[in-house]
Amino acid sequence: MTWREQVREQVDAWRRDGVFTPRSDSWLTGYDEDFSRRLGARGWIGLTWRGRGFLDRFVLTEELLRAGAPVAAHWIADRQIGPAVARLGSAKLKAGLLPGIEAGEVRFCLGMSEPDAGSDLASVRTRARRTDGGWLLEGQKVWSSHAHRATHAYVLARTSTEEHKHQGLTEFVLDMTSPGVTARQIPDLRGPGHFCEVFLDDVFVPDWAVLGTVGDGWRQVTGQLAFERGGPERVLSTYPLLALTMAAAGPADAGRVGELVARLTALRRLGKQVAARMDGGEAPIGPAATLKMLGNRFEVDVIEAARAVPGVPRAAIDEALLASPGFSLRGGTTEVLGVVIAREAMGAVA
Amino acid sequence: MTWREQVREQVDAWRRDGVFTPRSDSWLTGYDEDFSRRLGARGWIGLTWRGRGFLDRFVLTEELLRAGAPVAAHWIADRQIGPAVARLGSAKLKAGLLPGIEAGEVRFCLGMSEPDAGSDLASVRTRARRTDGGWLLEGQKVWSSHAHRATHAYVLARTSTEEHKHQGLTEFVLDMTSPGVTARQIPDLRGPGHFCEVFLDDVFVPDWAVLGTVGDGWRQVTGQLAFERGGPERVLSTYPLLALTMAAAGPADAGRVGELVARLTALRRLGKQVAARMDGGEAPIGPAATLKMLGNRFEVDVIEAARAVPGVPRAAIDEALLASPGFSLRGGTTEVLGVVIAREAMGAVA
Amino acid sequence: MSLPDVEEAAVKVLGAAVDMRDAARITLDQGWHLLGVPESEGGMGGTLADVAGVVRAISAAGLSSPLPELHAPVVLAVANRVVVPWGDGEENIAGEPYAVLASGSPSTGATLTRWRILHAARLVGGCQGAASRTAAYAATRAQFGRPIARFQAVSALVAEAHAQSVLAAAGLEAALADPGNDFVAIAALATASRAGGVVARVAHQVHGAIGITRELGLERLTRRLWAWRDLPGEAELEPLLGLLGEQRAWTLGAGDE
Amino acid sequence: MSLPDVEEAAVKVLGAAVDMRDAARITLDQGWHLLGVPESEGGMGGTLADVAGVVRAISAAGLSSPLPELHAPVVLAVANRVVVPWGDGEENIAGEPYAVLASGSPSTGATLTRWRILHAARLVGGCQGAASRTAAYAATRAQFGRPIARFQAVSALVAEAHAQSVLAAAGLEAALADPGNDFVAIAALATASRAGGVVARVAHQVHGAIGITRELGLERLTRRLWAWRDLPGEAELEPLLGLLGEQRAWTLGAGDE
Repeated sequence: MTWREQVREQVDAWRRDGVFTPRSDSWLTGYDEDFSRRLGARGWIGLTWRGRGFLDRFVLTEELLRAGAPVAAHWIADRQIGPAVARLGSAKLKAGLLPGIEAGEVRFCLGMSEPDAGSDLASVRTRARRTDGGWLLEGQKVWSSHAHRATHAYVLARTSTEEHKHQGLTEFVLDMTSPGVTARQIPDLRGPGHFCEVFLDDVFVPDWAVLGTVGDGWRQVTGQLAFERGGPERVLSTYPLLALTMAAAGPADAGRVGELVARLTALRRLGKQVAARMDGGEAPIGPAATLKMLGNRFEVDVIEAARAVPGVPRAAIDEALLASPGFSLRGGTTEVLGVVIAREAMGAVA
Repeated sequence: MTWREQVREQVDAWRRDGVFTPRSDSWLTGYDEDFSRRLGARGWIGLTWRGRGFLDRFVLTEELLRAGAPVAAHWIADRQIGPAVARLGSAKLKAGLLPGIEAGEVRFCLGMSEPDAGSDLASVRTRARRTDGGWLLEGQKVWSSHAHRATHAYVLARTSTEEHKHQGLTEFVLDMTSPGVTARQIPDLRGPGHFCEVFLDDVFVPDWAVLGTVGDGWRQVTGQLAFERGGPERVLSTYPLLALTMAAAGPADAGRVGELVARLTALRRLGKQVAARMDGGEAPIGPAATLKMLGNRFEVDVIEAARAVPGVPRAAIDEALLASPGFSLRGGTTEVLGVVIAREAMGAVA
Repeated sequence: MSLPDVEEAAVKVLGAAVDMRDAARITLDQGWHLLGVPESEGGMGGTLADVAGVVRAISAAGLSSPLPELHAPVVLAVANRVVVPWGDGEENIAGEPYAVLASGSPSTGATLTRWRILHAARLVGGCQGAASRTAAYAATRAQFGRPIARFQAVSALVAEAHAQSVLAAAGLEAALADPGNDFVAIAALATASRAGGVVARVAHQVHGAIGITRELGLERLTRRLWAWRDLPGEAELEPLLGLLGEQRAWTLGAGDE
Repeated sequence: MSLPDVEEAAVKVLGAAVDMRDAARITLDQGWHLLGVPESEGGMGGTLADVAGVVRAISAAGLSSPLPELHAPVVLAVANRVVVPWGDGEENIAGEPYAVLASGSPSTGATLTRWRILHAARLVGGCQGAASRTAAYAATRAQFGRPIARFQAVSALVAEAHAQSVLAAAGLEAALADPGNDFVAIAALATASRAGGVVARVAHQVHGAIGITRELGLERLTRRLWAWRDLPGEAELEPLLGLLGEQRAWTLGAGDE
């Protein structure tokens, strides 16, 4: 049995047994701590740093997203913080975090964006002041998904204000139960919301919880972007709706649905290429940005197609619609991606 | 009989009698001096300055473009140079030009763009030096349609280099038979091509052939843009292909064609609104830019729809395709229009 | 009351509605549905265009009202179901009620045409509200040290939202100029439905994360646009126009000369 | 000759062809169609991917060659007609010949699949050629005092052309990895056809008026993209994928693991 078949069999069984109900946008809004633990117990979290690599993770995540499985609780840890800790973390940080991530017990939220900063990550104002044996963090983060129930946070903060704004940034990992951390949900168009504000009021972070090198945060975080942008979740957020659309489609819809099938085939191959390059030690920023731009467009086009095919359940369309404004936000807006891709295109011809 | 019915009856008769063969892009590439004289004899050139107004011209041009009639020879004169001469020209210029334009005998080309200048009209380098009783023009123009067979040219030239680049520009009208004028066709993807280069080598233009005020050319030419952008030719370039597509369409194509019909209905109303505002003395730059942006998109979408409907003649599709790169060029690129429209949008809310 | 007064009052009073039931009650209480009904028939006088103006103003403010349905009570065929907008039963993505009938014949004739025009007005108002909020946001929101409208990619989005809103309004104007012509009404509603989808998408794109929050209130407009464009929108209407033939289709667009 | 040598030679020699008949003669003379044919069958050895590489290189240079048709001679159903690409008779918008048969059965089976893959390669090459010319032009052409690539609206277009070209190449890679699977070939060709249309449009948009001129030579790429995408492109192919069902469609995209 291939790896893909193994995954599929297990995921199918879980679905049949009612372990989860398929839904669109499951990687962001399908939050289920038990399900994450189940995956952890199966050994399926942390493949990339446990000797399996990105291609195996690619197959696993494709199948989980296809099924609309609730993978949000461990997603950030598995996708980008785990790999960063494994690569850059101190021995103590690794020992303290990786087993918990792998078990689905350690759940990360991202503290990158700040109020008024938007896509301009370099304008971070959260300060880290030196203190005995570590740092004191002071500031506010926003658009941090599931922060109110995360166990840990990744935080980008300014450790020096003397240089150009791209310098003097440092990456930290902190325990959400530390004194001084407050997380508050932001109600959104779906209700209570996954988005949170996080307030940091002199939160102590020990030296061993600095990720990588002090002051090198900007270079490190932009390197992470390929991990953040280049995964199948940039294409498959609305796959459960596409599956319903395919089931409902008749001959009159064949052209419309067929266009999506053709495009998806190429997009998935592109995702596989990105994973293979990551396995080769590259950080393929250009291809990852291309995948995200085209993938986000695909996710929205699925909704438009579903609307036109009679018999697709309205609730599934609406669920995807309400998620849709978020697709292009996470990990860089379309405008930012356009610049990254154009730069690659011009580099490619220079 | 309404004005529209009168026009339609005459145009139908001409088509039946073989006076012309319908084609896409007829306002730019349907060049037929005899046809222009025919329209002139009917009194149908110069409606806007002859007491009829823009709404009547709107109806006339809609019907001519619907039929794919060859109106290119008099188009520029009727659309923008005639109105400018009527408004700003000296008595002598009016007397010398308007009767000829109205008869379809005076055919204008535009000398605006210059090599390397592209959309940046203000970077004009063609110089006009003062001389006895007039000006000597020296420079090069490009993308001047049908210049090799035009009787007259409109030329934007720099009469002073001392100010900001938006100042010191002046509009001239010149006779193409003047000594020092050379026009050369530029071969394009359709073959010999309507595009020309025009070389001006100390071409004398008398004072009475200055349009408006010396040094006020920038303000005047930007005022012209509403005339240049806001007409039905920004929507209907591929209408003859749409007509063939509607004829070939079966039930499977009804949705695709119906979308075009709905959109066209709104676009034509928007064109009518622009014409009505011009009749009211306005220069509706924002709505004209909106019409052009959406209209150009429509023209291209017609080609895409025609490709998908079996039975549409390939030659008609190819004719429209070869014309299509030009649609968005003439009168301001999509990028320039985007800025104009956004400015209007933000003004509207300020 | 003059018409602008009615529009202003409608927005003000409906803005205080606690829920959709309340919005429906207010609409009836205020008697706005009598606008456009001849005085001889107990109405307030005025034209269909006047009603459409009130509908637009309500929608542009991100509010809901069954005004179109009070004027033109309809039963619709939507995605193979028979639906009564503002009937009791289910709720659309904007929280507005609708009923699904076990069986029943969809409306036809003049009432349906009037509803189509007023529903198009609803969408046009929503487009205008969302487009103008988007333009205002881009003009004031700063990023990388300047208003985001100064970035060409953002200004292209602002232009797109505005253009779609202008186009939808032009389609509505055509329908109002020829209110007995069902095909022009269909064209207007199909165009407004498509415009609604584009404007909602673009508005969120320009607003970024803040646009998703309840607090900002953009979602009051966009959820409505999403709901309205499928009631019934382009997918149901466009095929009706696709086989008219060139002659009839052209005449539609020529309008009321 | 090694493969890069063959690609380079093909571009060089075909670039000197005086017309399409000459291009066909050169292709035959050089024996490139023997690439991908086992040596035991009198061929040059190599894989279908090798042939596709040569086809791509030729197209990327804005040149025509019947290499795919020599490898996989086909009769196609195109818009209700039966057509032989590179047969004698009519000419497409790029000046390439094709024959229309009075009757005849379109090809099926392995030959058709191979042709689809190689024709997709033709489109991918054209996309890459046009996209990279577009990027190069935007990087060097100045307007309003700086390279036009610095305008976000232009850089978005450059990104779009590049992205479409990358996507089409990914589709082709999937087909080449599983060359016996007709559905992957269909998906690759449909995707490449759509990409070709977008790239041609965007390339012209970025180049402006100069892009239309013969002299610049962009039209050698774009006219070919327009011709190739309808031979037969997405309109004919996509419906074949639309009713596969979720299971089969998903397996297509999983590829060759």
